Amino acid sequence: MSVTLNRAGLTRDAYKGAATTLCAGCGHNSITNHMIKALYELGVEPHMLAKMSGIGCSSKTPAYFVETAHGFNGVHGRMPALTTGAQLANRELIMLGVSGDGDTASIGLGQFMHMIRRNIDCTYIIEDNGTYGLTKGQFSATADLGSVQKKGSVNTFQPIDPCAVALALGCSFVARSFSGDGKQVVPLIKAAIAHRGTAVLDIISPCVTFNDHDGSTKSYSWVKDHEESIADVSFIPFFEEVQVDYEPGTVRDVQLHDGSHILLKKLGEDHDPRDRRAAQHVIDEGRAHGHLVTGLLYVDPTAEDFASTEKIPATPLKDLGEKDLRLSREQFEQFIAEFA
Amino acid sequence: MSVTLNRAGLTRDAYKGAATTLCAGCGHNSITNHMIKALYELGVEPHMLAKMSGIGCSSKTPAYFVETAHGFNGVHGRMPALTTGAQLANRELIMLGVSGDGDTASIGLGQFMHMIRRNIDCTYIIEDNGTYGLTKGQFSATADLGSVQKKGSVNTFQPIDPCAVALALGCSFVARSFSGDGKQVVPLIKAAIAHRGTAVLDIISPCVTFNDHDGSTKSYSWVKDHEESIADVSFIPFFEEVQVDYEPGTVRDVQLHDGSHILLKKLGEDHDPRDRRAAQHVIDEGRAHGHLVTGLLYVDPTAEDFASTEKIPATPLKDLGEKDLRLSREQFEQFIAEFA
Amino acid sequence: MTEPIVNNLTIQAATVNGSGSQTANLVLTRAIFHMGIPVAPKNVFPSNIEGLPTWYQLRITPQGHMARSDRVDILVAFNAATWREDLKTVRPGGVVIHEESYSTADARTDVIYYAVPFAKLAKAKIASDTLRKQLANMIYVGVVAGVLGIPWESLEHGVKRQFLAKPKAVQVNLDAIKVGLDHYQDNFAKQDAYRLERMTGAVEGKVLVEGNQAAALGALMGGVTVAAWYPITPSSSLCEYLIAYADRFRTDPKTGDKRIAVVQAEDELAAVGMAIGASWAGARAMTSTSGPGISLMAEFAGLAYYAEVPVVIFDIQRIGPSTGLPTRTSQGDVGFAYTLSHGDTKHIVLLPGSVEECYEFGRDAFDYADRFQTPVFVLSDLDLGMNLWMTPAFKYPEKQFDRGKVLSKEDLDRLAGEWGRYQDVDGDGVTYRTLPGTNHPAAGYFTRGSGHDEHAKYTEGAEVYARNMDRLNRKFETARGAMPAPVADEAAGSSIGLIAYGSTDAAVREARDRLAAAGRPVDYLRVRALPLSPDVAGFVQRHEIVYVVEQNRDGQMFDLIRLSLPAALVGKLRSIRHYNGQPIPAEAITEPLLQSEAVPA
Amino acid sequence: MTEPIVNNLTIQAATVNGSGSQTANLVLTRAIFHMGIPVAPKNVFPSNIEGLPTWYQLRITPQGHMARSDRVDILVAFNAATWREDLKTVRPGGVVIHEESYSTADARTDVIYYAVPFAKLAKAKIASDTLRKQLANMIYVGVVAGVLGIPWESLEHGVKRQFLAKPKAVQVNLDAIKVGLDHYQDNFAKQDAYRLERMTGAVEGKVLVEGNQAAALGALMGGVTVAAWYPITPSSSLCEYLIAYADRFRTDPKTGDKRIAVVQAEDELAAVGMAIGASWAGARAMTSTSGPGISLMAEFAGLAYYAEVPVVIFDIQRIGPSTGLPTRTSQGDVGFAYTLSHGDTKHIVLLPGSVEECYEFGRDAFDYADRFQTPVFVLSDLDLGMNLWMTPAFKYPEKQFDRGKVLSKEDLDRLAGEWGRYQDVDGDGVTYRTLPGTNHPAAGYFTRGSGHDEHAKYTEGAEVYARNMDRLNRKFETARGAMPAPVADEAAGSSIGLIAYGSTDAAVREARDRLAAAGRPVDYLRVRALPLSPDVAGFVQRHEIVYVVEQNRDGQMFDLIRLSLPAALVGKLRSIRHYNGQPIPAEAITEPLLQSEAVPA
Ligand SMILES: Cc1ncc(C[n+]2csc(CCOP(=O)(O)OP(=O)(O)O)c2C)c(N)n1
Ligand SMILES: Cc1ncc(C[n+]2csc(CCOP(=O)(O)OP(=O)(O)O)c2C)c(N)n1
Ligand code: SF4
Ligand code: SF4
Ligand SMILES: [Mg+2]
Ligand SMILES: [Mg+2]
Repeated sequence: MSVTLNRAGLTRDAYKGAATTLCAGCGHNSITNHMIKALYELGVEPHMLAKMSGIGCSSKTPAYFVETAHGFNGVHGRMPALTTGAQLANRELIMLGVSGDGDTASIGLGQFMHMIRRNIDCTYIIEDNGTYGLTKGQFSATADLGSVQKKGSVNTFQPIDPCAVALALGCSFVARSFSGDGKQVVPLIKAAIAHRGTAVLDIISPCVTFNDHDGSTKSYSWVKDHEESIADVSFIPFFEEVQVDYEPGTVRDVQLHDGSHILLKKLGEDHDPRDRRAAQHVIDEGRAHGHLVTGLLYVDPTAEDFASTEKIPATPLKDLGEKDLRLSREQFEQFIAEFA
Repeated sequence: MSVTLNRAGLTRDAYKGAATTLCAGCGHNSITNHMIKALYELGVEPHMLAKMSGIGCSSKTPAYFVETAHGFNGVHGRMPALTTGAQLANRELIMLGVSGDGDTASIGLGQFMHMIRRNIDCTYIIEDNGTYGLTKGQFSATADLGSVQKKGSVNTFQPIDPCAVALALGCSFVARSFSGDGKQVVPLIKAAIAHRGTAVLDIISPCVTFNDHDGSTKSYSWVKDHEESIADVSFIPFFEEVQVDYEPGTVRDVQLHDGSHILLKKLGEDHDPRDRRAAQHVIDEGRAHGHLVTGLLYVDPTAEDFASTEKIPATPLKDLGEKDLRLSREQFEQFIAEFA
Repeated sequence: MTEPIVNNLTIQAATVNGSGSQTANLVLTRAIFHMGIPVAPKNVFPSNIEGLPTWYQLRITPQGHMARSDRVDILVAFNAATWREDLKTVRPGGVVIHEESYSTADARTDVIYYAVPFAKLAKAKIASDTLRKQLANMIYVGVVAGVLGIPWESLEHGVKRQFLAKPKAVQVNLDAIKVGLDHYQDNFAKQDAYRLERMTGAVEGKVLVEGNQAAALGALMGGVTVAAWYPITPSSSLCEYLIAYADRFRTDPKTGDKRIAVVQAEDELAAVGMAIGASWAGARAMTSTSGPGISLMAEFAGLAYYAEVPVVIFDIQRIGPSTGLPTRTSQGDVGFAYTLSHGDTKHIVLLPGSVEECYEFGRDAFDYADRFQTPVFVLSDLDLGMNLWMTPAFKYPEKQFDRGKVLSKEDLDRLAGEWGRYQDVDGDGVTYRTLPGTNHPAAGYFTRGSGHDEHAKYTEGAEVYARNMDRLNRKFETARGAMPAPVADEAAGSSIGLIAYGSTDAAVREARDRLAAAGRPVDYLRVRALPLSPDVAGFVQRHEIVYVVEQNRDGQMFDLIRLSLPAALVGKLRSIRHYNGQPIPAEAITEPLLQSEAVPA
Repeated sequence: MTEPIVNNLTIQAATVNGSGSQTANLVLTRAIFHMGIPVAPKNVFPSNIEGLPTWYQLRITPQGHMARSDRVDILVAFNAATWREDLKTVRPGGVVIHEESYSTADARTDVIYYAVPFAKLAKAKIASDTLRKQLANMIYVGVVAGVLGIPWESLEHGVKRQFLAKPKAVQVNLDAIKVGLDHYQDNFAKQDAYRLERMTGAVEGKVLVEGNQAAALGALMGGVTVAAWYPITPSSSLCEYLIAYADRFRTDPKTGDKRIAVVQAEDELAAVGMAIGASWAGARAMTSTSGPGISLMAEFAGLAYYAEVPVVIFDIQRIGPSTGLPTRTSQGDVGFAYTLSHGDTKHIVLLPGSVEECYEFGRDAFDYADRFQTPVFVLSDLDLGMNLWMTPAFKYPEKQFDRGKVLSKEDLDRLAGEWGRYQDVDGDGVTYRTLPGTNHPAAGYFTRGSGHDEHAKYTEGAEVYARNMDRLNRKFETARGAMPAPVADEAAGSSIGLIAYGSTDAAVREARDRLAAAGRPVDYLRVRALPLSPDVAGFVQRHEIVYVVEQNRDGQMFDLIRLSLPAALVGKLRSIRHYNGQPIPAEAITEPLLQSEAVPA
């Protein structure tokens, strides 16, 4: 761990939070570490950071980094509204939202879409495990077709791809990555924070406890049977976090804890992130080949963010006083007179 | 009006409803007439029709056709949930949903998208006027960028295109038309009803009272000034419904009541409605040229509808009795014994 | 010819929604008000944009009664569809001004008819085709002016005031009024008893304002900087006025910057969420809605209560349940708003009883919210919010904002960073908070709707949890003492008392006048907030029987008051309820009271 | 060595969440139950998946007390993090079974320690690396079995029953238990007073069931065909059991067709909406949730009340407000659910007081919903829903479904199509409905949440509106008479009465035993539904002082009962509240009662 001071004159430790209460090996923990690294390297001032989240294992993580910053763990699926309000009250805050796939794509889908439409200046990270971790493994709307949950039922619906819908709405920053790929996640977080407008970052983050990608389609050894048979009551196996490191343009086959696999394809230099249609294209192509395309899919640095569109002044609204906000006595009396 | 009997042995009059209470000239009234024509020509049995809607001027229209059918005017933006439930209770019903752009793309966006994801077997018609008619003309999420509402403020956000969103979710039937184009709307309604799965039909339907497309960008005569100045208090001018009739492949410039224009481009034979990417393409192309592309954008007749995926039996669930639903006494006693 | 009836009559204009009649009605109202005569308009409109029947009732009394009355003295029949029904509502000896073409065959003979060829007149006298239809309404203003004797300068004033923002429209409208006036004078001789005569002393210093205008102005003066809303009748106009006022008073002429953000959210869940997020970050934030929106805000209201985030929520009540009648009034959300959200949740509720209080409470709600770091509901209703009310001109606020217990960087330095977000240092249950952006390492804390200890750390500890819940109760009791006190009038020294709140006040005042006149005076206590003041028990204590009057079916305030009383007093309470969507008339109160022998003669 | 203490002790296993201890605890529970000894387990778990401390309390009493108790006789210390704290909870003379490596330096000397090298044993005796960690828990089952003398066949039964679906797992688990048993026998001599001895007559005919299992079975037997839900603790397991039962009992072996649709909705608004849509179309439909979900269902609940659509809503209560403590119990939604939604809305609420009633009410709720065409809330809670309770085996239903007043094609033919959806032909306020798909031209009508007349036509008419609201009240009164009656036990003939409901029953029963033993017997009335039965007033009438015992801060039932009483009786009521998230123990009732001089000695 580095002891050198960053732009804000702080050590990396200043960006730590409370100890995680998530499962050992949870992808979310990796993301928390990437977050700490990114915020430290950016030199973000903790008191200007607002950590927002909904409800879920993922939404707990803001407690695990930058302890000295303000955080708001709201209600399930409604973080975009809280973030919108806070951003309007104080334009100077760095709004950093952390959500889950259930929080975003199930209960929160409407707010997620409307936040994007308004282009609220915030970073919106989806810790995407295709399941409801905190409520013990029901499918979320991003669960892959045919995936099997611990309890055995098969997901029979098309997954909602947060990146695809974000693009369809003309979101000004859309990226995807994998929790185990620090090399890619850290710079993407930095870019997202630097971006003025809504930056959606969908990070695939395996749930080591409940998300059983290939499920019963493969049958394992005696041991695996027994693990299952006991685990479904209350046992949570201990896992290491999955780490990957691969080159732009290449495809990487990642094996998850349960032996299942996902194929990650990292965008190469050839992809132009200013081209929305191209982004849509690579996602569709990827899906066709069973690849999850990672990297910065699309960015429009020129898009005007909500506070600017709404002509919110530079001085934070929260700092305005009677003088700025009330009619003068004269104005007031004249105005009332109009009602005579 | 025809007096010949249709397949159901009924006259066209049998498909009429209560007298409309909408403004004269409202696009929604045209759609109501198209609906009557389509249902009559299809020979739908009124008692098997379930008319569903949310809240809004558009959502009132189910009262204005097929009076003898059941209808459910629910709460604002939540019609998809009611429709999903009703469809599961009785697979044999023809679910016909009518909604507005506010009802669908603002408050109802989440449910709209999840209904599509599940591919509920229903027809979902959006009477799209880009405004909140019933609450007097605030912008809806489909309002065009830069459009001006009667009260004068300018819409500064990207419109949400229900067709684009539906396509991004892999909706199995996506079409768009214009309320004044009976030649196109009627067959599309028939096709939507015939389709097994969620059929989204976005029908541009001008609000003659509040939706002022070009707004203050053009300035009109003395009369128009005065109309405005009085209308903003309480006067609703009387208009004829706009009618258009144009050929596939051509572009048609339609002038609306306030003198504003929209450009409609009708899909030609060259468009393959089985090709999702092509559909996305024509929408994007259209938008680029300021065209609203109309016609059947995409259809996937093979997609399995929700009730089938969920293995709901052919006999409507509502008709099952104690025999089908309760454990037998023996089963019950054995089962309880397991808890000893 | 009978005794003249002066300045004491009710005009009812029956017209078609969307026909432009509302403009004519307002001109008429303002013209009469300009004569120094008290006016009390009630607009009864449908949940429809055009075509359905609508009624505008203009009540005129020397005393300035503001409640709705069922008696119609002068009917302006402008809607063929309802003409026959409307005719029935006129009192004997009343006046009926109607379109000539409406048949009066075998119609009532106990009323006086003025048959006017409105359509013909419009065709003949109004040039512009596009304007003819709506200006036709102005013609009836002229006829009424003729019948009642409204001076021209008052009509002029009415038109000018109505088209303040559209001077171009003034002349055409005046011309149309003249058409009606001339027609009356050329064709009719006065047959009825009704007259309007200039008054002095009744309306001086008074203005005509809608409750939603007043509330919007209140919020503006209260320093609101973030307002998130979703359109819904009868609440929409509140935020629409706020937008208009902000454009006028909060916009930097040079940069165009706005010292407020008014956001039209995608629904009410988002609207209240945005307001809560903004308050959390230090803005004064609000939302405005009606019943269905209140239901949708339930989850967030509980978060704000438990995480202790200020927020102001206006509920302009309409009659439910469910969608109910969106354009009819009610006081049906009182009980639900008071405990909105699951679990043990309770809220501060302000109950403005006049447009003046819509302004004052709309302004002070932000102080209460900041002081007690909790949601504050302002419960107005359609009658109060969307009708014009005569009111003393509003007063300029003398107090500065009360932002409550907020710790600045300096405070934290002084405390050497020693503080706990939920620590009750003052013993009043109200704790200190910091705002995001406060440049001190100890400023940051984690806000959550889940279990937290005095230092805002997550906990599942049973004792800590119960302790915090008890502290929240303590805070609520502190708030109880700080609410606007009930307004008592016990001058009558009667053994009978009335308790009411909100827009019901108008009917109670009139009822008390009538009862006093009938030799049966009653005392009155007007409740202005929840939690209830101890004064309520005192008032009940001092009376034998106390009637709680309200506009809902289930006697929601009646229940809340019973729960607040010592058991010994509960038996004194009676309930009077009115719930058909029409504003409660005085009769709804006088009749039960006069019947019940309980009232001493 | 002291007097042996037989079949009367409480075991507390302090472990780490996600470590597999729950399996061990359940095996232990079933083994002891197999000995014919009453067991009452309470699982105190965190809102977390792995790593946080969790406690399993297994209460064993000859009388079969089911309430939580604070006294710990035997501690199984399996969590280093909480070891020191856990040690404090053991009563003097109690037993502490702990991992050898935990230091007992300067620890209590008034308890008996059995230090076991669990880790070492697991390493030495369990081959599979992957299984070692979780099977370690089974080792302590063996040790406890040794200390208390649990026979091997009971242990075998416990394991077999626990792994009913996974026979492969049985042997490995038994082997692990054997390891613990052998270690105890080889290394310790019995030093403590605690023993378990086979009993007869106490558990015969009884089974162990969770409330959510019971409710799911009830719904299945009640004929539910559409269930829409959104996951939330502590409600999730209800629908998950329903899914499992449906797979087993509602699936066509040949076609795989399911005679039920269980939909995981995108949120609670959608869940209840789907259920309402399904009920409207004729299915028996339900949803299940907890507090936050109830808040989100408020708008739809009002629609179902006003449009009169049946629907069953299970609320497995957890402690709020807001997110609160998701894994802690409460009765905090009673007041809110009763009047859920804006406007004048009221609902039927069933209050199961046992797992048996979770089954019965879960089943009959569908009859009530259909009969009264309105939402029916079934309010269970985390304690009832997620813990195993000893209960008499459930009875097979003898009644057929009551689908309420539904008109078929034949009925309509008979009526020649003359009917009104909201016409009160029977005078009970309950009207007739038709279902979509009924092949009769008069069957169709328009369902709406806005104003409607007797024939379901849209109206804004004041009288029609009020008339319909009064009829809804009449219907509610009809329902009042049809609800499950309160269960009274006035055998004690005491002047003191207790009123309670739901899971509080367990603590009340125990408290009454203790009070009786102390020569201060009290009577008891258990309320089972809202609206409240007139019997409640009768019970209060017959007693001098009546304590309302409940698990929420604001005394929600206390308030509802006060409102239901004639004024003269209100003064007799007192409130006892417990609200720290832990199930209420008997002491919470006995202490205030024994203190209050009110109780006759
Ligand atoms: C209104 C509401 N409904 C349901 C819940 C229960 N709940 C808590 S977290 C969660 C889902 C979390 O899934 P996700 O957002 O993917 O987060 P993860 O745990 O997978 O990281 C649910 C349904 C809740 N807290 N609030
Ligand atoms: C929960 C809720 N919020 C707000 C409203 C008020 N409201 C009624 S209709 C409507 C919007 C209708 O717009 P749209 O769906 O586009 O229908 P249109 O009238 O334009 O056809 C709104 C906001 C409501 N009825 N319910
Ligand atoms: S349950 Fe899954 S998502 Fe939750 S903490 Fe454990 S691994 Fe992570
Ligand atoms: S307001 Fe607009 S949408 Fe509503 S009926 Fe009138 S024209 Fe149609
Ligand atoms: Mg997830
Ligand atoms: Mg619209």
